[in-house]
Amino acid sequence: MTGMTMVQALNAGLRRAMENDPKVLLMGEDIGPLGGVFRVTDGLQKDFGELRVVDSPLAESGIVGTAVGLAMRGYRPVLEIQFDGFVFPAFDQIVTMVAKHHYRSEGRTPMPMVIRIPYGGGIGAVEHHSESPEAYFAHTPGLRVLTPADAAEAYVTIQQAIASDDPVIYFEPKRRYWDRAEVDDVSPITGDPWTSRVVRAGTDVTLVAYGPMVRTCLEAAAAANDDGVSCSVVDLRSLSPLDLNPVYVDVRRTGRCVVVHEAPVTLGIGAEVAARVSQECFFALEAPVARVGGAFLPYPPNRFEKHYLPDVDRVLDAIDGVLAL
Amino acid sequence: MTGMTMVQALNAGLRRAMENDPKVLLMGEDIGPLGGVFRVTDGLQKDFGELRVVDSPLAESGIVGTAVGLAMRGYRPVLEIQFDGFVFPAFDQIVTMVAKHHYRSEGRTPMPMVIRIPYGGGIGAVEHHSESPEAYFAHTPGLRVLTPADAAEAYVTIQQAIASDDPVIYFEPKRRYWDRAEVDDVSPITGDPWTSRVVRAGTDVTLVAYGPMVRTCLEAAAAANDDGVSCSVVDLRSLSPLDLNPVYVDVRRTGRCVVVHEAPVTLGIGAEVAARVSQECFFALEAPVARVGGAFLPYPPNRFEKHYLPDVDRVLDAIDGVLAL
Amino acid sequence: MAETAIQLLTPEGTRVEHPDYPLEVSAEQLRTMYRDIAITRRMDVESTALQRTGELSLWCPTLGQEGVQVGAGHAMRPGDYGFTTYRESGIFHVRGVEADELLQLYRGNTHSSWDPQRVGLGLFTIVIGSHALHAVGYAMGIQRDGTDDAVLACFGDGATSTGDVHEAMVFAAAFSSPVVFLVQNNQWAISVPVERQSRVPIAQRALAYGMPGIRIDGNDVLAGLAVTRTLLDRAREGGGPALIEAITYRMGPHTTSDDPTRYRDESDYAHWDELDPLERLRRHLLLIGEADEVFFAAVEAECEELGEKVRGSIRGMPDPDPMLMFDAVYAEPHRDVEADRAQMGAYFTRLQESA
Amino acid sequence: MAETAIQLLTPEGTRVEHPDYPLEVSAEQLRTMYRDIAITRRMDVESTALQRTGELSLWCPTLGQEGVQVGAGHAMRPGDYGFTTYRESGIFHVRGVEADELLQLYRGNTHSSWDPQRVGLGLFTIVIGSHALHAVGYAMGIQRDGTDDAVLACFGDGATSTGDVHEAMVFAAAFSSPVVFLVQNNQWAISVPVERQSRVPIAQRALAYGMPGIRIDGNDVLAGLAVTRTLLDRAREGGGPALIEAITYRMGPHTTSDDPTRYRDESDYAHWDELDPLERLRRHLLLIGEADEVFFAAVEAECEELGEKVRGSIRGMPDPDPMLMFDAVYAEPHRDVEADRAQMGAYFTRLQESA
Ligand SMILES: Cc1ncc(C[n+]2csc(CCOP(=O)(O)OP(=O)(O)O)c2C)c(N)n1
Ligand SMILES: Cc1ncc(C[n+]2csc(CCOP(=O)(O)OP(=O)(O)O)c2C)c(N)n1
Ligand SMILES: [Mg+2]
Ligand SMILES: [Mg+2]
Repeated sequence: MTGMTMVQALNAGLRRAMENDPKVLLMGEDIGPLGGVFRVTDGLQKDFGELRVVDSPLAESGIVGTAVGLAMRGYRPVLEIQFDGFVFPAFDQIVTMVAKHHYRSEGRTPMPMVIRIPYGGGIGAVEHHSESPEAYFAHTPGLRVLTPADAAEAYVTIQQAIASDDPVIYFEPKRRYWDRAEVDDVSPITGDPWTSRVVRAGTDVTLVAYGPMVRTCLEAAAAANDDGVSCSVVDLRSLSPLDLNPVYVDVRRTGRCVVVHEAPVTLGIGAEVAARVSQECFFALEAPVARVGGAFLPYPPNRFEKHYLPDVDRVLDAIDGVLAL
Repeated sequence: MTGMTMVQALNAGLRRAMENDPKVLLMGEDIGPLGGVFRVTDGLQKDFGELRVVDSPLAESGIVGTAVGLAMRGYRPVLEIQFDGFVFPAFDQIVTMVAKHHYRSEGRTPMPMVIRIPYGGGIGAVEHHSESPEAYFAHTPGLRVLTPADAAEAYVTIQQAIASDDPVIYFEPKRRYWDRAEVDDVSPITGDPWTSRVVRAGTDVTLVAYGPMVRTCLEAAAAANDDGVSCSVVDLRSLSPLDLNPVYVDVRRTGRCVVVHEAPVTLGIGAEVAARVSQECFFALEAPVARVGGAFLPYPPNRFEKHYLPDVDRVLDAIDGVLAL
Repeated sequence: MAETAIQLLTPEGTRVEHPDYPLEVSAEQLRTMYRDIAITRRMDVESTALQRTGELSLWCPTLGQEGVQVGAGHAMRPGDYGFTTYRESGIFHVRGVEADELLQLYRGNTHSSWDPQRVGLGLFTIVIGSHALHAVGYAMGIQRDGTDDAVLACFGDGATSTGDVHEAMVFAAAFSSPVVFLVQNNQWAISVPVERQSRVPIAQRALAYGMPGIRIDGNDVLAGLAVTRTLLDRAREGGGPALIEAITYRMGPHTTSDDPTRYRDESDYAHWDELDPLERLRRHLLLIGEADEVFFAAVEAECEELGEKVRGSIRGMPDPDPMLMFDAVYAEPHRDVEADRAQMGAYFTRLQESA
Repeated sequence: MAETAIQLLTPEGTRVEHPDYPLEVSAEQLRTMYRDIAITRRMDVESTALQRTGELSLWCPTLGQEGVQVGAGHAMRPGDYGFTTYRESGIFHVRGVEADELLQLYRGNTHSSWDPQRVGLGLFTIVIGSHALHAVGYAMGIQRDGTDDAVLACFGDGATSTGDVHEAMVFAAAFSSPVVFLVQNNQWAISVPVERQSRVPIAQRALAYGMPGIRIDGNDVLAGLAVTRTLLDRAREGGGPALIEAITYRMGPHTTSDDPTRYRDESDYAHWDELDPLERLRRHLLLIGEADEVFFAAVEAECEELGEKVRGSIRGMPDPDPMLMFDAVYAEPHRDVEADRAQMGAYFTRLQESA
C-alpha cells in the first residue's frame, strides 16, 4: 500500500502496463519531456524512450487516427487528449473508426486502444477545459467508457482498460487528480472493471454517481447522515457497459434514487439511469428518480462554476426532494 | 395546396427562404449542378447563382467552419451534410463553435445557421449512410434540433429553421423523402416549430416518435385500432428544446407510454423522454415507459436493417408489453 | 516537381524510358497485368449489372482507373499493406480478394468481406480521407517493428481537401514513416471538379511537408508500377513518405446511383478514351510480340468465367441470419449488447409464434 | 519562396529596404508602435502578477512576439477583421481592446469581453486551429458583400498541423478569398518544438495551395507591418489568400501554468534576447533622432498608469451574479434553458432560506 494522488496512481499504472507489455505505447501532446500538462506521464519518456512515449504533432484526429493504424499493426496505443474540450476534433475517428472497427471487420481486427481524457470542472480553468462529454461516448456502440473515482480505482482500472481488447474512453476526473488514497501497487490486478460498486450502504436514498461526483455524494451522504437520513452511494465506474444491477437492488430497498453528474442533465448519463431505474424498479419507487447535474448551457465562465456544478448542498436538496414525496 | 414529396417540399421551402432573404445561402457538397444526391437543392444554383448555392471542397469541418464566419458577417448559411455518417468530421465545429458562439459572445454575435442532415435507415444503403446521430446534438446546449415527419411539415419547418437566429440541426428522414403529402405553399408560415404535436388522439397508449418513426407509429396505431387498442401518437418534431407537455397530458390520461426511434436506445432521445415522463407522470403511469429503438450496435449491414429497425410489429409488441401490466 | 506527368508507356503502346524510374518488366508480368485490368473491368460490368437487378445495393465503378490501380498493386510486396477507398477493385483483385468475396459488402451482407491480414489490405473507409491516418499509423507500427514493409495509402482528389489527409501527411513527415500516398486524381469528386479542391496540381501538396510529389499518367500501368515501387522502396529504406498524383478519369458514374449527365459533358470522354489503360497495354503487347489473339481470347474467356461465377454466387443469395448482427460488436462481452441480443431473440420468437 | 526571413529593421535598429515591400512610415507611427509594444509588454507583466495573486485564472504571455503582432495590427484597416488566438494581446491592444476589458476573460467572468463588431476582432478560440475557418468564411462574406475589406487569421506553428487550418487554406484558395494567414512561429507548441509539426519552413505550406508563403522576421515590427499590409492589400484587390510565417520566440512560459524548464534550455533565450522587438525599435528611434529619453520616460509613465488602472479594476472585483450564467445561451427563448433557470432560481432561494 502506498499513499498516492490520482496523478501518481495513473502514472504508476501506466508504467506497470508498459513494463508488462512491450506493445503498449503512449501518444499525445506534451506527454514527453513535459510529462503531460497534469504530469500523468511524468518520467515515462525518459524510461521507455521516444518510440513508446510519443509527443505528437498538434492534431487530435491525427493522434486517434494513427493509433487506429498502430492497433491494426498489433500495438496497444494509450492516448492522451489534453483536455475534455479538445476531444471533438477526434470525434469522427473515435465514433466512426475506433468504435466500429471490430464490428466492421467481423471480429478480425480488434481495436485495443485507451483514450485518456481529463474531464470535468472545478479547477477554475478557461473555456473548453471543464467539460463532461461522456454521454456522447456512452451513446456510441463499440466503445467502452470508464471513469475512476479515486486514486486506488485509477491505478487498477487504467491497467484493465489497457488490457482490454476493446477501445476504452477513459475519463479522468481532473478535480480529483490531487486527491490522495492508499493504493495497492503490489497485488496482481483483479476484479471486473465493467461493474458498478456500492461505496456506501444506506437505507433511505440511493445516490448514483461516477468520477468526480462520487466524492461529492459521499460527502453529501455523510452530511445527510448527520440529519438522520441514511444514503447509499453507488459508483457506476463503467459508463459503457452500464451495470445498474446494484442500483436496482439498492433502490428496491430505499425506494428513492438521486443521480448526480456534472454534464447537462438533458440526455446525460442520468437520463439513461433514470429511464432504466424507472423501468426496473417501477413498483418499488416511492418518488421519481431525481437528476442533479449541469444546466442546459455551455460550461460557463469559471467564476460561475461553483454555482453551476453540483455540490453537497445541491445533492442534499435533491435528497430532500425525493424524501418529500 | 400542392401534392409534393418531402424532397420537393424541402426544395420549395429553400427556394422561398432564398427569395425572401438575400442573406440566405446554401453550401455543401454536390448541391450545385447535381442538385444534391437527393436532389433537395435541384435547380437552385441555376436560379440563384454560384455565390448563393456553393459547391464546397470535400471537407465537412470546412463547410461548417466557414459558415461560422459567414454568419458572423451577417449571412444565414444553410448547409447540407450529404449523409448522417459524414457529420462527424464537422462535430468539433458544430459542438464547440456553432453551439457556443452566441453564449460565448454574450449575445453579441448570433449564429443563424441550418445544418441539414438526411438521417436514418431503411433505404438499403452502404455503411455510414443510415445513422441516427440526433442525440449527440440534442445533448448539446446551444443547438436547436428539428426533424420533420412529412412533406407538409418539412416545407414549413425548414423555413422556420432558416428564420431562427439560433443554429438549427435539421434532420431529414431520408426514408420519407419520397412520401407525398398536400403542402400549403401559399399561406404565410405560422406556428411554433419548437413544440410537439399530437398527430393522432387515443385513449389507451401514448406513442411518442419523431421523424421517420411518426409514420411507423401511425401505422402501428391503425393496426392496434383493429385490435381494439386506441393509441395516441405524438410527433416530437423539436428534439431541442423538447416539448413534452402534450405527452404528459396524454400519458396522464392513457397511463402508458411507448417511445420509438431508430437510434440506439441507450442514451437515445427515448432515455430523456422516459426519464421526464416517469418524473412528471409518476402517479399516472400504469406501466414503465417502454422504449423501442436500435440495439446497441453500429448500424448493421443493410441486409439486417429490416430486423434492426423498429417497425409496426415491434411497436405493436411494445404496446402489448405496456398493456400487459 | 515534375511539371508533366510521368509516362512509361505511350497511348500508342510504345515504351518510354524515364531516368528516375527505370523499369524492367517481363512479358509474363505484362500479360498478368493485362489480365488483371481486363478482369477488373469485367467485374465492373458484372457488378453494375447485378446492382441494376437489385442483387447489390450499390457499386462504385473503377472504369478508366485500372491502370494505376493494377500497377500500384503490383508494386507492393506481400508484406506491404494497403489502405484503399471504395473505388479500388483493381488493387483488391491484384492482392487476391475474390470478386464474389468483395461483393458481399455491396450486397449488404457485411461491412467487410475479406481478411485484412491475409491480403494486406485494411477495410476501406467510406468516410472520405480518414483511412489516410490509419495508413500512417500502420507505418509507424512498422517502424517500431523494425521490418522493411511499407504502406500504400490510396484516396481520391476530393479526399485531399479533408483535414485527415493533411494530418496524415503531417504525421508521416514528422516521423518519416514508410508510407506512400497515392492520389487518384480522376478529375471529379462526385459532381465537383478537381479545380474546386485545388487550383494547383495535387502533387504540389507534397511540398508543404517536404516530401516528393510526383505526377504520373494514371492510365499507364507501367508508370503506376515503376513510380509506386520506387517510392515504396525509398520509404522502406528510411527515405520517408512521398506522394503520387495519378492523372486519370472516372469514365463511369460516381456510383450506380449517380447521374453524371447532370454535371459533365459527354464530349470529355473521347479524350480519355484514347488514353485507355487496357487498350494501351494491348497495343504494347502486340507491338513487342508478346501476346496474340489466342492470348486475348483466353483472357476474354477467363472474364466470362468470372462473370458466371460472380453471378452464380451472388444472385438470389439468402440473407444472413438476423441474429448475426449482434456478433463482434465488442471483442469481449458487453452487458448492454447481450441484453439487447436476448431481448431481440425473445421478440423474434414471439413474432414467429404470433405469425 | 524567400529562403531567409524578410527584415526591414535590423536588430541594431537600422532600416533595410526590400524591393517587394517598400515601406514609408512616419516618425509618429514609429513612436506609436513603440508605445504599443511597450504597453503590450507591460500588460503581460501586470497580468502575470495578477494571476500569481489569484486574481486571474490564467495568462498567456506574449513576451517576445509583440513585434509582428503590433506590426500586423497596424497593417489592418478599420474595416478589416481579425481572428486571433489567446496569445495576441498586441493585436488586441492595437485594435482598441482595453487591457481590463480583455482581462475579464482571464478572470473567469466571461468567455469574451470585447465587442467583436466594434474592434473588428472575433472571439478568440482556444480549440487550436478552428478559427482559421471562421476567418475564411468571413472573407467569403466580404466577397459577397463586394467591399474591399480583408481578413487576418492569426495562429501558431502548432496550429498548422490541424485539419482545420488545412481546410481553411483549401477553401481560401478554392474561392480566392481575401484572407491572410499569419503564423507566429514562436518555435514551440507548449513543450513541443516546431520540428515536430514541420520539417520544412512553415511558409512552404503555402505552396500546396498555390498561394504566396512569406517568411518574415517576427521580431521586426516593420516587416510585420509592411508584409502584412502588402498581402492584405493584394487580397482585398482580388489577388487571393497568402501566408506569412513570422519567425519569433515565445520568451515566457506557454501560460502561467507552464514550466518551460522541463523542456527547454535557458541558453536559447540569449539569442532571441538580442532580437528583441522593443529594444530594436528603441535603437531605431534613437538612431534616426525621432525619440529621446523624455519620450521613453513618458511611455514608461503611461505603462505605470496602465498597470495601476488594470490592478485597480481587476483586484477584488466582485463575482458576477450567478443567474447571469443562464443568459444568451440562445438568441430566442429555449424551453429547457428556461426550465433550468427557474429551477436554479428556486434552489438558490431555498438555499438562502435554509442558511
Ligand atoms: C466525409 C465524407 N463526406 C462526404 C462523403 C460523400 N462522398 C462519397 S464519395 C465522394 C467524392 C469523393 O471524391 P474523391 O475523393 O475524388 O474520390 P472518387 O470518388 O473520385 O474516387 C463524396 C463527397 C463521404 N463519403 N465522406
Ligand atoms: C485542439 C486543441 N488541442 C490541444 C490544445 C491544448 N493547447 C493549448 S495551446 C497549445 C499549443 C499551441 O501551439 P501554437 O499553435 O504554436 O501556439 P502558441 O501557444 O505557441 O502561441 C496546445 C497543445 C488546444 N487548446 N486545442
Ligand atoms: Mg475523384
Ligand atoms: Mg507556437
